[in-house]
Amino acid sequence: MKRELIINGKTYQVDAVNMDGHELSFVFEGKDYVFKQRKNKSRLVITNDHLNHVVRCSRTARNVQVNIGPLEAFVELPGAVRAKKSGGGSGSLKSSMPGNIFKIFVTEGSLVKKGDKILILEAMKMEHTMTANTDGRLTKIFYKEGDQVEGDVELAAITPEKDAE
Amino acid sequence: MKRELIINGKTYQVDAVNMDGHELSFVFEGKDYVFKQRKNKSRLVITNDHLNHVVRCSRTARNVQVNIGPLEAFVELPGAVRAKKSGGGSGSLKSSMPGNIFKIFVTEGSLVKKGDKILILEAMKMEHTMTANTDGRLTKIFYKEGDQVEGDVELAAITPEKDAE
Amino acid sequence: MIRKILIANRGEIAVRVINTCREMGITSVTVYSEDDTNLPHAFLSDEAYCLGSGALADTYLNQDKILSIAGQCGADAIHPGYGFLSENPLFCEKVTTAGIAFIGPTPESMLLMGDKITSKKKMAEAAIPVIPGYNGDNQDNAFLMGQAETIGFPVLIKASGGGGGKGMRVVHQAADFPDALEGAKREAQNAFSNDRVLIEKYVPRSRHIEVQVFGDTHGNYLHFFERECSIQRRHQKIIEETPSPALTPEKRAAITASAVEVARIIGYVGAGTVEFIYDEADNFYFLEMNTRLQVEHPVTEMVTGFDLVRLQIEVAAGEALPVQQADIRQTGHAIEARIYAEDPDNEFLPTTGVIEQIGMSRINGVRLDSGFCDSNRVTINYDPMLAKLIAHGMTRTEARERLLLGLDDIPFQGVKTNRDFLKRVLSSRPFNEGNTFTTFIAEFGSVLAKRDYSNDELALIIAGFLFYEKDTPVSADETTAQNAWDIISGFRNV
Amino acid sequence: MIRKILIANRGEIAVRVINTCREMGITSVTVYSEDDTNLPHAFLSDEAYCLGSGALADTYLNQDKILSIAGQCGADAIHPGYGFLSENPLFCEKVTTAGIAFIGPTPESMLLMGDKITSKKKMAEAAIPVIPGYNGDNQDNAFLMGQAETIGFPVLIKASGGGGGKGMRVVHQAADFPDALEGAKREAQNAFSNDRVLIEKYVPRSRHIEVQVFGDTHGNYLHFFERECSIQRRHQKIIEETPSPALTPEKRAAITASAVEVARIIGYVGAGTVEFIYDEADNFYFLEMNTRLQVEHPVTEMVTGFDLVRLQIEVAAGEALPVQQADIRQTGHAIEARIYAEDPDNEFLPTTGVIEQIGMSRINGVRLDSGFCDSNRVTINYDPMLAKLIAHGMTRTEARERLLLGLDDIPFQGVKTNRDFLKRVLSSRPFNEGNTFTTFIAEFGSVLAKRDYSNDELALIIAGFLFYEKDTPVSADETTAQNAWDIISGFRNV
Repeated sequence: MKRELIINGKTYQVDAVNMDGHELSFVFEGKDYVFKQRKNKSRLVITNDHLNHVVRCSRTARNVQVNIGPLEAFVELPGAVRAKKSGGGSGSLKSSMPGNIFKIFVTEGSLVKKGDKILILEAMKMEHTMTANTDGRLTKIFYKEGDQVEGDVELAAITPEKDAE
Repeated sequence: MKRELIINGKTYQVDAVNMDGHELSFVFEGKDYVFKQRKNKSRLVITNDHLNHVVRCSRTARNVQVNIGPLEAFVELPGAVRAKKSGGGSGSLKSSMPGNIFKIFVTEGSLVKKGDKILILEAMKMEHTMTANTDGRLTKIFYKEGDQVEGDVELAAITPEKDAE
Repeated sequence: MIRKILIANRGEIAVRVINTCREMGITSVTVYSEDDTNLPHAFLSDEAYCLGSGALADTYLNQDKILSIAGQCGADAIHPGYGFLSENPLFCEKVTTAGIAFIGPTPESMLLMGDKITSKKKMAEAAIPVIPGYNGDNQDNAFLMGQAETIGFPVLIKASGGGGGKGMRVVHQAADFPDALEGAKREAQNAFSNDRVLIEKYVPRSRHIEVQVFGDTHGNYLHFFERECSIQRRHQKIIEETPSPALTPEKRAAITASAVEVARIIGYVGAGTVEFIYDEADNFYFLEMNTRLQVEHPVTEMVTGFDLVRLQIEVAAGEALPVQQADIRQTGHAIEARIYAEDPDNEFLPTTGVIEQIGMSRINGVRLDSGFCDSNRVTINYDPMLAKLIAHGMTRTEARERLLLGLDDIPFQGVKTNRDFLKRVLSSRPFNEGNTFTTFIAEFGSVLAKRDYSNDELALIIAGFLFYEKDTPVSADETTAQNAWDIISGFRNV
Repeated sequence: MIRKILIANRGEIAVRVINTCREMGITSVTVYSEDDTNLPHAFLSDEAYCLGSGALADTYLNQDKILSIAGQCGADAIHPGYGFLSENPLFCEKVTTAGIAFIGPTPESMLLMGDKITSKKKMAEAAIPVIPGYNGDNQDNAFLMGQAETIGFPVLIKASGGGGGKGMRVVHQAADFPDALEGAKREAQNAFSNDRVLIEKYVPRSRHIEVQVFGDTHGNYLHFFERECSIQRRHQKIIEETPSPALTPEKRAAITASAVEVARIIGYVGAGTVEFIYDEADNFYFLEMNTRLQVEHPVTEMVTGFDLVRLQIEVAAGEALPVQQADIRQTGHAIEARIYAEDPDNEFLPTTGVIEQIGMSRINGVRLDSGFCDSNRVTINYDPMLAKLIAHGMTRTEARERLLLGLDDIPFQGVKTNRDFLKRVLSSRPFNEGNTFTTFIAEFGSVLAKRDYSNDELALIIAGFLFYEKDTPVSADETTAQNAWDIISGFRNV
């Protein structure tokens, strides 16, 4: 079986994935790997040859966070990947962090230049100014002042225009 | 509702037990008690008035172990109580600990005196000699040398006899 | 004698105070907002009262509500922690007027040190070296611009009323001054309800070195040595240590003597921290005094062996400090790393989520001061600091290595944190060499970049994920992702 | 240079060595019996090998199997922990013959100190005070009885070949001697494959005081001060501390000097412990030397700041001890409590079961060295010690209070332990007053009795149980009890 996994934002191909009871084998970047599982209640230990690796995994909304000793990785969930791909285009303005919309400087329909202040997000008593990432027309603002938003959601749409000057 | 609970080996009556959502009330030794529950996942916090008590409970084969701050109690399970009551009589010899039957000194049918060595139990490289708890006839030995036993199980039966001298 | 303490704070510092109360046999009382019902400070105390929900002004900053709870529960002292009401002289006065001991300095000390103007003036008079700057009443924008030009760029704009990097801006040239001033004032207003700012000379390559001092009501003034807190992002400390790798025994003697002198001049009572700017030529300048316990106090505790919260409580009870200066020694080295819910790869902006698994370290000499436990939610309503991990060792190298391993043991799964970034700082060569200036992160950005994993490391991660997935099917199409989110959100109101 | 260490042990001491390897960047290799597959030492190491199942002789005492694993994995050193093969000179020789470093003393030191006969002779020659006794080859029962009468009752019968209270009997009168001798010999044979015993004068009210010493291959001999281990049940230590409350500075200087002299006389290499009997008249007598790390070594680590396992590894690598005697200081006080799976209300006999919840302490200065983690099974096949909790404080009182609170935090639910008994000892007045003799438990039995709970306390327990029962229906009629037991037993083979 082939698998495609997005780990820390990069896409990797895993080939010949085979799970046989407590044994897993696969091919990655041309090399064969075999791992065994030793599980007791919620604790997961995997071994290759005699090497021990204690694996801790937790699921968040979009990822599975995997920690193995000093290694930390966020493996994206297949569905989340699709959702992201279908998300806003190049002119969309996404929230830099979860927070409150503290102030909006521009109105829908106005022309903006790259670097213009669009709005201020506020979280944990800290402000963050969001600026236009392209020249164009601000076609839509999805929130109003005082709204609370999650991180990485589309706040406004900017349509690049030829005459945007 | 009335409840009878055996806590650390003693029996207690609890009256007017009423569980209403997150609120519990009962009468114990003539005094009214009201407790509220604050539960998050596996953590159980109970409060009376504004006093916090973090409760930890684990079930073992015969008890629920309850720890609340410095308090520790073993609350017997109703079934276990009955089982115990129906167990061997006064002349029965129960294992003092889990272990192996290392040596048996007497044979079935022989007469024994209180204090006579019956057998040696061995656990964790340590010996414990079990002696007769009454004068009488050793009517039954339930195990043989080399057997492994749990703690507090009947090992042998001694029937008190008038002529046991 | 203090028998019952109300802790007017939340998170790790509230838990910290609970622990010492527990050791001293003092009843601890905590307060918590409805959002915080499942946080440890709400249930680890002996007694807890809900402050309801709403803005900070309605909960942790609601002086009347807190005072009324103190009266209701019969507390004989209030510990304010740090932040919140800890440096508020009005609150302090209200507390003492109500016949309750305030575990902290007098309102006079707070007033003096809280406004940076008079404090610097007073220190300069007493021949304590101070940094050049303008600390005046005139808050006119144009006037402040003029002052900046007189001092000479680069300058630092700082909120008079607070700390923690809020309302603070470095300005390198006159053209950037007006915008920076406006932003600083607005942040200051939001954070401290006071938009007053001061301007001072910015020393670009300097160290932040501070001295822990203590005074009592019997005229004793002691220091518990220094802490170096130069590793900062957005003017907020993220790694602190003691001893400072920069100080010679002579400089240590000089800077600690200055700090004790500051405490003595103002008749300081309780725990305080005198902060200095330490430049490349080994000059130090008085910066400010924090009239409360600091976030980074554990490194001092681990190196001196004293419980600073216990000393605070004893001093507030009117006892004399139970120790002489000569009995306070530095043994070994301690380093603290602050775990923030933030994304170092996204300008250190805050993150949120549910903490699924904190983890726990098995390394000796490692201490975790956490305000959260498993399945707690991190929201945008409070400070993004989740916990502090502190490691002690016989040498700086040992402390550093223990801290690095300790950080591996506490992944704080579920919320993006700065943990990996902290590891990169701690394992970098400049940190190892003690080349620690407040510009550290900007200066050594390239050294601090995340490295790519090798193929064998990636294979291990892939294997871990696939085994996990086998027992816990994961996918995030619209429906299940929504469900997962609902489940997580559900914890909030349980 | 040592890069890879095989740890030939199990449980908490194996985990202890893993931790230091981790800090030193050394690869750790562990071995485990099939029964122990889920114990921490089997998975916290970098590399692990299964020893199969069966008797100890087939697993942890199987010298050939362990040596073959060491060869297979390329270990350059073996750490034997304590017990098992740690004091076996033959094993030590096999290891060094195979070109692998043995982390411990030379076989000659082991031989000398392992048999109590020659060791006492040698010490007496060197003017080290020794306890009167018979240590000869003649093991004839009647002859030994004669020796006991010559020494004068009470006497102590002890196994020559080992420790841990196995094969040990106190005999108060001649009539009890034959039975006691027979039992001691049989236990000795089972535990150490050697039924040889020695007889010595029993000092009824004495303290057990021992000194941690270290030698290296460069002729340096150091001590790391004393430990007092007087609180014992069945001749096995359960509470240990340092400094000893009994020693004056002069006595401390004398006893540590004697211990260093013992190490010097025999050219000792590595970590060793010289044990003394300390009587009511402040005389001390050499008892024996343990040529390995002790169970109670953490109290020394907490008070001196040194990692003794690190020093062992450095010495085994041929390095000189990195410290001078004057740099080793006692800072504060540390107390250790050993958690045993045993029932203090049933003659301290062992118990078994599945550990459901260990818990974890939030108290500063508290360290848990555990060989078990949640859901591990405790069986009758191994030593009943589950873990050690160690607390450090600036004073003995602070350490004691921290240890008491720490014990509350780790209920080790699921298996009956001696935890509550340890708390009763630590909170008793005689312990508080340092009135600590090896007869402590017998002498103060009435003080150590379990107190009854008040009605309010019982009500709290009842409430806790009823809330738990609501979400987790419990009952133990024949069927469900059997099921519950099956479920628990099932873990064993997972």
